[in-house]
Amino acid sequence: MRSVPIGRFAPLVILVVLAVLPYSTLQVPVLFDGLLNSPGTLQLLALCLLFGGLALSYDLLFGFTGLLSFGHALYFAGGTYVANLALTELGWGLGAALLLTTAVGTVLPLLVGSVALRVSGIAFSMVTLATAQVGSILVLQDPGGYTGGEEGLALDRGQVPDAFVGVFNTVNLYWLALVYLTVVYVVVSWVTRSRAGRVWQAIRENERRVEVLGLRPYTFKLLVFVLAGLLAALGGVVHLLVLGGSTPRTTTSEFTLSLLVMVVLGGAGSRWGAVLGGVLYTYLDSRLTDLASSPAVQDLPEWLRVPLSEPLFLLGSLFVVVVFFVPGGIAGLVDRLRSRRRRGEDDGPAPGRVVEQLKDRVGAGMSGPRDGI
Amino acid sequence: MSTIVLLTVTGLGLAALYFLVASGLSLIFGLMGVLNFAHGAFLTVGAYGTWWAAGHLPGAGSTGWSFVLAVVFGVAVGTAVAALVELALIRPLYERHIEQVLVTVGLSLAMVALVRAIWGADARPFPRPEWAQRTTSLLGANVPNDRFLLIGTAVVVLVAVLVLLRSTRIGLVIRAGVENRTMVTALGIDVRKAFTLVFAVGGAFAALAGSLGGVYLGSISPGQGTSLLIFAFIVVVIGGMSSITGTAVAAVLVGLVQQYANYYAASGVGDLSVVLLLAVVLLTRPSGLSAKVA
Amino acid sequence: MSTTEPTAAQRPVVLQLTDVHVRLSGSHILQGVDLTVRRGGVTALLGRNGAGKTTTVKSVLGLVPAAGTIELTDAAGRVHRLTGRRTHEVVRLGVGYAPEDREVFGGLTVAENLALAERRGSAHHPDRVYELFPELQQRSRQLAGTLSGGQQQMVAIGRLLLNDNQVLLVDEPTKGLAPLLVTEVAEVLARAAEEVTVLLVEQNLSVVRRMAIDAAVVDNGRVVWTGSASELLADADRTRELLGVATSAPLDESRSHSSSGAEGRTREDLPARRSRSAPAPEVGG
Amino acid sequence: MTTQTEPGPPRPAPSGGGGPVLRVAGLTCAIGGAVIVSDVSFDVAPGEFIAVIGPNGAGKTSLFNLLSGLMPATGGTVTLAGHDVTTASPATRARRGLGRTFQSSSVFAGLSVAENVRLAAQARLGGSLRFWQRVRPDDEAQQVATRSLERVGLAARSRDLAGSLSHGDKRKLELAILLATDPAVVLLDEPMAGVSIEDVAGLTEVIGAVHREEGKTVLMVEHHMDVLLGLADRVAVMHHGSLLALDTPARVTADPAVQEAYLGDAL
Repeated sequence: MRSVPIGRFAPLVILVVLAVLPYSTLQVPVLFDGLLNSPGTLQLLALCLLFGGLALSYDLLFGFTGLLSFGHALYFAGGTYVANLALTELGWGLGAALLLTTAVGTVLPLLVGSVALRVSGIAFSMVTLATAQVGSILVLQDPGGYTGGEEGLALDRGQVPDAFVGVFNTVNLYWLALVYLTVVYVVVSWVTRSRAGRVWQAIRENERRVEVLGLRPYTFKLLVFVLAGLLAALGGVVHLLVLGGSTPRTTTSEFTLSLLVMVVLGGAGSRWGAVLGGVLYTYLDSRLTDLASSPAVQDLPEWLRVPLSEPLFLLGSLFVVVVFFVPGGIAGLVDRLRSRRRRGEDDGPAPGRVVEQLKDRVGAGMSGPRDGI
Repeated sequence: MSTIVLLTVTGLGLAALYFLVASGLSLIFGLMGVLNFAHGAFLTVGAYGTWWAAGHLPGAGSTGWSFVLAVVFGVAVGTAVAALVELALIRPLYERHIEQVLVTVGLSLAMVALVRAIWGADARPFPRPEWAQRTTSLLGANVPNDRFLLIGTAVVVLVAVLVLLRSTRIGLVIRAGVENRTMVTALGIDVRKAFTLVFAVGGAFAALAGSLGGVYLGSISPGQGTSLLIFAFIVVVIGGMSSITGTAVAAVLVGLVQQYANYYAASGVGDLSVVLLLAVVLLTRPSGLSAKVA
Repeated sequence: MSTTEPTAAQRPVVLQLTDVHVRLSGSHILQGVDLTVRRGGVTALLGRNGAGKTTTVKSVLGLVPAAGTIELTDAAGRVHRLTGRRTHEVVRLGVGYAPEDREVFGGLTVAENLALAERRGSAHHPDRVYELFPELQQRSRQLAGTLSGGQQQMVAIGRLLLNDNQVLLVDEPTKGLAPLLVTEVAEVLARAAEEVTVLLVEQNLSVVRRMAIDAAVVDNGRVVWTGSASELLADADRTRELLGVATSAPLDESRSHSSSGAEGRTREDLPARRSRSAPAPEVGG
Repeated sequence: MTTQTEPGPPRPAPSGGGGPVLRVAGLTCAIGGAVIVSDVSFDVAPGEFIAVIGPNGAGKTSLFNLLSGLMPATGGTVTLAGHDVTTASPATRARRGLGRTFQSSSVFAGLSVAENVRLAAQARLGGSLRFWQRVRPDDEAQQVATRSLERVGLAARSRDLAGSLSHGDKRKLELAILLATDPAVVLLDEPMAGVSIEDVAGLTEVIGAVHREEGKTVLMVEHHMDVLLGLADRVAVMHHGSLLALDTPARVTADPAVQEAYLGDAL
């Protein structure tokens, strides 16, 4: 309880610091190339914040409810492509495009979820993976030339408010990403502490027990699936504006897997852990790419240079190391360091537990408990 | 008629590819409870191993027996990598399934990235033996020979796996382990040896699929394994998760549906209909087509 | 039953549990179990449901994480520490296990179930099992999952007899079996016990009475009573106190001494509307 | 104290007159050729307390699983308060007033004790889908939860994680969860298993009080004969998946067939 005053205000303090950050002209030598408020740095930071929010939306599914979806990319990609098509092809305004994206971002996960959630465990994961693959195929097939195939789809900037166009306005995109992250954080905080949030946690712990209490887990899982999908779709719109286009990379299963990596890295079931995981992953992904092309690496002997030139190799390896040695991710580590044994009611689940909990969902149905639960 | 023959044989060839990948996946899942995301990487390793051997390994090449040698090399590398992964990374996490799955996710990202770092992201032309490039006339259709190569290999592998499972002691251990691992250890059997074996065998099949997939597609790229893996996953789920015969049936079903739909509807519709097939099977028979091993 | 059983103190120890603790998902299930199993005959492990009998057996096999010391003394007098060993290693040292619910492999044939259990250099041939259970020989090619509960139990016990074991851990072998089969299983166990020590978890006290030399009673994760089985079962009060079941004394008499206070009140406070003339019980076939 | 369980005169019929609250007819469950529960039929009057006894593996827990919908019946019907619920989901049966506890305690280990019970209260009171409404420490569900916890004597531990409770306390928590769902028919599966002797009296007290004061219908599987016979109006004896007998405690315990099945033939 003693850490509550700090704990309660920490997000607010961080928000304020992040909000005023673009006014700083600091030079952070190793971490960032240019000044802190240079367009390049701000765009990287905007992406970090955006993926922090996206990772949190995934954690709502995975960490808080125990749903291992492999198709979260579908809703994010759906967001960028639908908004892009509305703006570029239909020539709609941003507001109308946002409305359409919201509608699609609700209906699409509702449709997929209502089918996928009829099965559980690995089968659920596979159905989500397969449906997301449909999205990926659709985008790459480029039906009617609408999606741009492998090239991606550039955004018609004429339909976007001027404030979000041009290098000088990168700061506005940064703030937009910050707003997105804040919205996701507030929504996730709110709903996980809501009446339904209690049920989600209970479903993660023991789904059949929830059923015996007279609640239909299906409805609750569908609710959280749609909510997480919608948050991801909105993130897609922000991604579209920050990048100035849609890229097919966001549709791939690899993209969903990287979301899983982010969440586990930061700590599944922890709000700030997931955000931190998303931020860190995105930052490393970008900086390691820069590092690979830097002279320092280019001069290295080949056996060192080659692996270092692929950020995903380093991130993948880092992830394996984290799974092995830091169960519960960063949040789990901090939790252990604080060694708080009892957790207040407003805290999320212990990050390490989530992964432990999901064991049964992935297991091969071994000789389990025999009396029904 | 000739179109139907060609489509059918091509669909069966694709099914053979899916089966090679999926059989290992389903054995690993059935016995160890691990959904192996690194399986696509094993495939990529096998494909690049074969490709490298054909160009660099003395005695190996792209024709006749020298191509066979190249494939043997690629499969050996794939097997070794799979066995190593099991021993070094999966075994220490014994019975911690979700962490094992996460490790394979990390590996799938890292290994594909490593291949990309070494040989680049672009597709490379794959050595194709001359025989595979020719066609054979079958019921009026000119069927490319590589289809027969794929189907023949898959049938041999299917028979070999069934023989292994049904008439060897290790097969007995695997079948029993799929039912109840704990009880197998309680009979004094170190079930982890079977784990390593199954992982290595699965890796070998995936690598073989990589080599033959290279012949079939004519080129290889680092991401090939991952996209094949997703269809292999679908095959495994439709086939009932841990059944070899179920997997074989599901592979044929998926391969044919995909080919026919792609031809008669439009390119890409085949992939969609496979997903639809998965949804239909899961909704009508939640445990897949078959729930028995072997 | 053998009439010249050596007294407990004379028989050498085969299995020794000292201060064994098991914690599972937050629950402290075994809270310092001390248990000695002596060579020869049957030692019965008794106790109420949920007292920790099955967990005790599983802790020996390493199927649950256990703290404390568990030692096996083989026939040559060598002492093996079992704690910390993996299950298959424990079994190879000569600990046979027939789990509660039998757990035969339903998708394997009877012959395959037995073949699986045969360890390298195993002492006996499946024929020995078939001699004991001729019923199994006829069904050797049948899937074990299609056998009756009693036949499955024969497979579960039969597979223990294929190897030379120091001690057999048998968990509720008569659970859910028809009376005739209970007798049959008990006979087989008795025959096995002539050759190898058996630690038997059993609820059926008549089986215990017929076979067990020693008995230990577990309650709340501790061994609360050890001694001679016949002594325990001869003392109805103690049996009821320790096991929560009435034995030879008629139930409705014995209850009047010890029933909890709730009983008396229950009857007196019964609301008048409550009825005994509920529909007549239909006894299912 | 006197013995109260002699075969007494039949008590008057329930004035409610609404027929049985639970009717089981020909209930059968066979899995892969093995018959687990075989043609079980009985009626339970409102407010009745039925003890279910039988040797291990006789099908008592399976019967409860069939009643609560966790296992599918392969034959027969289950009627709950006049509604056929044979094919209904566990959730539907729970909403129709059927509650149960589990043999192996299955509380939500990662949630606090209070949250466990709150969830149950919330399930009954409705509005669980309100993801926009934050949980308040003073709402009705919370009050019900607090009362239930006080009732079983766990109020002091309400902020602890349920997983950290002792076995006996988990059992009490199960009861509290059950109380909070306020079911008309209560299935208790060995509520005393693994509970220390001191706790048995307390739990018996709570169960007795629930039955008496709230007029709940109770079916309880239990091995503690003392507990059972003190509480039960009728005793059902299961054996090999069948209902061997269902009668007053005194008659059942005097039945030689029951003695043989349950207590062992040699005793």
